[in-house]
Amino acid sequence: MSVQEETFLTPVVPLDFTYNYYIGQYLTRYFKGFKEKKILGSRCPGCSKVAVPPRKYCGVCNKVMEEMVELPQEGTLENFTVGHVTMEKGGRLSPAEKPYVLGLIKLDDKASLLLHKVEGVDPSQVKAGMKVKAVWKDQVEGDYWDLDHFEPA
Amino acid sequence: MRNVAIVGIGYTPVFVSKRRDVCIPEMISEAVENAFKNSGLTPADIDAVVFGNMHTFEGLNLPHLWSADFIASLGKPVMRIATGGTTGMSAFHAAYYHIASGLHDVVMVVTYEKHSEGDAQVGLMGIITPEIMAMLAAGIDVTGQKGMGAIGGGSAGGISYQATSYLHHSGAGIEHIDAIAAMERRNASKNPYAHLKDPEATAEKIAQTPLISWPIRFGHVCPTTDGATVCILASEEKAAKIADKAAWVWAVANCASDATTGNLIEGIITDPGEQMPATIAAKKAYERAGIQDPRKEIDYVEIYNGFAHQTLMFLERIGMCEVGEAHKLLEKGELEMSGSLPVNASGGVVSTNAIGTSALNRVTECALQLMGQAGEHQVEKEVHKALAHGWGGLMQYVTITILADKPKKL
Amino acid sequence: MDKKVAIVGFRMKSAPDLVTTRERLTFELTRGLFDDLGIEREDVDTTIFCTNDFLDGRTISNCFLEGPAGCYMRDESKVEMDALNGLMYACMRILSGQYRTAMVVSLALTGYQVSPYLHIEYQLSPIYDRQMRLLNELSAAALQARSYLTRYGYSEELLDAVAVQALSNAAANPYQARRIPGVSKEKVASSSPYYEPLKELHCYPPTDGGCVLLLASAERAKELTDKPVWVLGMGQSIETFYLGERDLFRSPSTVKAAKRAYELAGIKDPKAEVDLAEVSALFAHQEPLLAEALGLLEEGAAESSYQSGDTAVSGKMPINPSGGALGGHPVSATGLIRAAEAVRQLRGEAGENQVGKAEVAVVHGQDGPCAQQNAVVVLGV
Amino acid sequence: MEETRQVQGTWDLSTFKFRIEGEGIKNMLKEMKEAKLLGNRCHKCGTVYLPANFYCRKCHIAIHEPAEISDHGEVMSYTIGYADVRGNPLDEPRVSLMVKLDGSDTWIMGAGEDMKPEDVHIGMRVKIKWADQRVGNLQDMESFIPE
Repeated sequence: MSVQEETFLTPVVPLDFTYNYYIGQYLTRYFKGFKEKKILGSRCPGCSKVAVPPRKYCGVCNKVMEEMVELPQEGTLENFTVGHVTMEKGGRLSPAEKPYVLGLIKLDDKASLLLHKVEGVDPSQVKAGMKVKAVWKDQVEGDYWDLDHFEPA
Repeated sequence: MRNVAIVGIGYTPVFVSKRRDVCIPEMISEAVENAFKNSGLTPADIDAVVFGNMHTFEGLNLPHLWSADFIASLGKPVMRIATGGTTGMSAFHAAYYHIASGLHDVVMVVTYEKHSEGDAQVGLMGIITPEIMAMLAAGIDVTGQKGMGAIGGGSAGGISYQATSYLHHSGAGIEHIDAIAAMERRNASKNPYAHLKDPEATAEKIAQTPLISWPIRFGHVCPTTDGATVCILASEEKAAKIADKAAWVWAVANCASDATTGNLIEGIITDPGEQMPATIAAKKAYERAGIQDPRKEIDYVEIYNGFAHQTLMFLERIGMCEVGEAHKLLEKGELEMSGSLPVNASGGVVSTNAIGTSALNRVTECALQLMGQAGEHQVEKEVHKALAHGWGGLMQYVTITILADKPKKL
Repeated sequence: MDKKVAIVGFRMKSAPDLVTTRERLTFELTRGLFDDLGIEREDVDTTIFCTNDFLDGRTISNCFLEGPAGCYMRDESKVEMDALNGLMYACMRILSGQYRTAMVVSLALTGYQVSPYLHIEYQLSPIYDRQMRLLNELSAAALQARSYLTRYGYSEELLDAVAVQALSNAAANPYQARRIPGVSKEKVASSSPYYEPLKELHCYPPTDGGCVLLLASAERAKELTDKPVWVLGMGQSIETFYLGERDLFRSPSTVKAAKRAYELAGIKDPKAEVDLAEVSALFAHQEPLLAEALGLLEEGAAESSYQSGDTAVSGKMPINPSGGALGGHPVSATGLIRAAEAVRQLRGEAGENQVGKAEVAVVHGQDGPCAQQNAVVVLGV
Repeated sequence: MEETRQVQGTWDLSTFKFRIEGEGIKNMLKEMKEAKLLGNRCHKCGTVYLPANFYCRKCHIAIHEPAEISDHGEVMSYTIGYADVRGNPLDEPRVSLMVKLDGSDTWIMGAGEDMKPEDVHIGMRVKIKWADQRVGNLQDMESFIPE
């Protein structure tokens, strides 16, 4: 069934569908914490694990994580990757202007790891186990990027 | 073959146009919590989960992954089913086969839609957008201003052609569509999980809503709803242990027509009024359930009716009455909760449409009627056998489920 | 499952860019399958589609494929996941006694038409990950790769070794999309860096392709083929969505899925009883990681297993003799292609890539970021 | 519970490169310059497709036999539009027809002209009104008019 390219129609679809997501009760609490430069998590009444950012359910215990706890601003870099590419929306890859570090950060032994940018360190010098601390924007507004990045403590 | 029963049902506390207070998994978890309350089961009792919704409506790919922690599914098999409007019932059928195959004993079906976060119109258009764009390039005018552009001539789209065809072949009039829409809105007012409710609805009131595209009026069209439904199924042995009351699956069946195969012009819709898949699927379901005369043997029907005329049309297509008879039954009051062939006591899809749940709600509503748990919208007659109908795909796919108040003799 | 359901035939096709449409590919594969078996569309009792709406750029993306798949006015459904789950659903339908034959149809045109990474992008949380834009399929996989290497003290060369083995196998397999002749460690190691430690040739390539496969009850299988391949067991499981709560170096959901599949298949010691594995490893590190979770490799011994050739076509536990997903990943169809590749092995039809003894094979399929959800099927003759 | 904020996402179909079947429609458009309709016929069951299809959905075989189709046909269904696609009312009602052309087993849709909404009915005979200047595009078929 091999056929020529000309056989096909190749329509351009100039449509980008828009979605508007409600962030729900728990992420709302997280951002309220940001307004006071606090990192909040929700604690499971079953296994006492703390989810950061907070969410309603602990899937392991099937329990509602009603209790909010404040986490320290300093933690350990548990795992990291150095990005040499960036992925645009829609999954297009392009080379990064310069290498950058993404890290999974442990703020507390009971807390889930938080994925964030790690700056202020040469990517080739990054090591797992490094101590890192939160760096906030000067003006916090209760928004995603108030917690701007982590840097070596 | 094993017998399978419905042993638990959970809805979100409300079905409304916008749940601004919760994110998607938070909303779904409410229905899961209610299903556990309703059934007395715990997450540990669940062997497997089947999950369904229309994912382009919310722009989420395989949303069961994000929801996994909220639906008591960790460590369990989770299967995602998606067949369009029928998704809820297709998911139910998958859960049925999980158990009928002998591989699992207790399976939970989770369905939802949060229409307020997306756009159902564009989501639906997403089915055929590339074809429409190709047609534009070929000179079609999709606004229907002139030439070969009349894709339904308005926002009701191909549905209008279906309704016209139905009226022509049945001898019914637009007043009957008004009347069935009014009946369902009245029924919805007695169902706490319905969205559009109007205890005072009349055919005359519906007839005052503007025409979109003859014979479809605004009053004939389903709303877009936020909500989630969960249904727990169990094998016969397990059901005996965990449920005082259960609704038993006697048959499941489906049939697909063809949306298009490169036939761009005709491909926009298929078989507008004929809906042969409904007839074929129903026939198969009757055979599997051992039903000789559905009109005598089936006491209650839930029809998937995104548009009001479909209640009447599909009753005829699935052989619950003769062609041309449905509107006469409606006139005589037989389709009401007090009638001899009560239909959509829940208010139907035309009153509540969180799409992923819509076809499952047809099943759960039949189950509530069979178990006598439908509360204010419980029908007057005794219900021993009930039929749930689902419709979707690109207007070309039908699912049927037959339930009874007793297990089937195997 | 005691030889109740058999795979009786398959067709598959992959390439970096197939000049075709979804409809044409579906028709070509299903017509070919029917011709192989001497059957017509009426002989297929039910069809399960596995396509993805986001990759297809359509809502309800299978509803244009019913005609080309031969199920016009017939029975069908759709599992919107990796198609190994579709195979499991097809088995359930046959095991219920309702159907004698069931076809699974899966395809994706992700090479030319759309980026395959879109698949994972739309799986991420729209209220957090998609707003932050730190996580994507490749950065997630890189974190998993690092976690795995660190945990067991493996060097990054393990990734090169896995990739070279997979890509060499793929080069000899006419069904694969990425066939690099004479692929070497140097070539892999010098490919473009994506997210450390992953480089281009450690990752699957964007691929167009599809697979169809027909299952039949034991009775019907005997009429359709002399070489039935039996579905002996299957299992599936999911773990938490949140990467920050997962031990990325292991795959507990694969362990659970495999346990269930082995129980059903009556396999007590997979290392001794399984002859080969076809694993949907989308990135080099996932192949040993998943093979460990499947109980086929000793935990922590991956580096020596790959160096000693144990996992090669001629080794004692061949992993992905087909070349696996590093040779081609038409998203959704990949797990089903793994099953079809296992069938080729079990029938002794795998040509250059044929392993010595092939009586029991393990097939794996995955969904979700860092293989959040895993399906395992055991096949045998 | 309290209302929560919204964040956006999109599904960008504009980034997709779609390939869809086009042989049948391309051939049909070419012939339309001559005011002719070209489809194809299944050599096994005789089903006629317009535009031509590359396979027969009933027989599940590849098909190639061309079939010329009449520009006269019968109304299978119709609708009268009162609102545009966004739901805004139209200045005057608009007739849209679904027509099965003689000799074809599929149907096409188009605007109905020279007919009052109240006169339109299923089974009504119509024909295509061709444009005077035809360019090989769907606008060559201007509308359906009574036979």
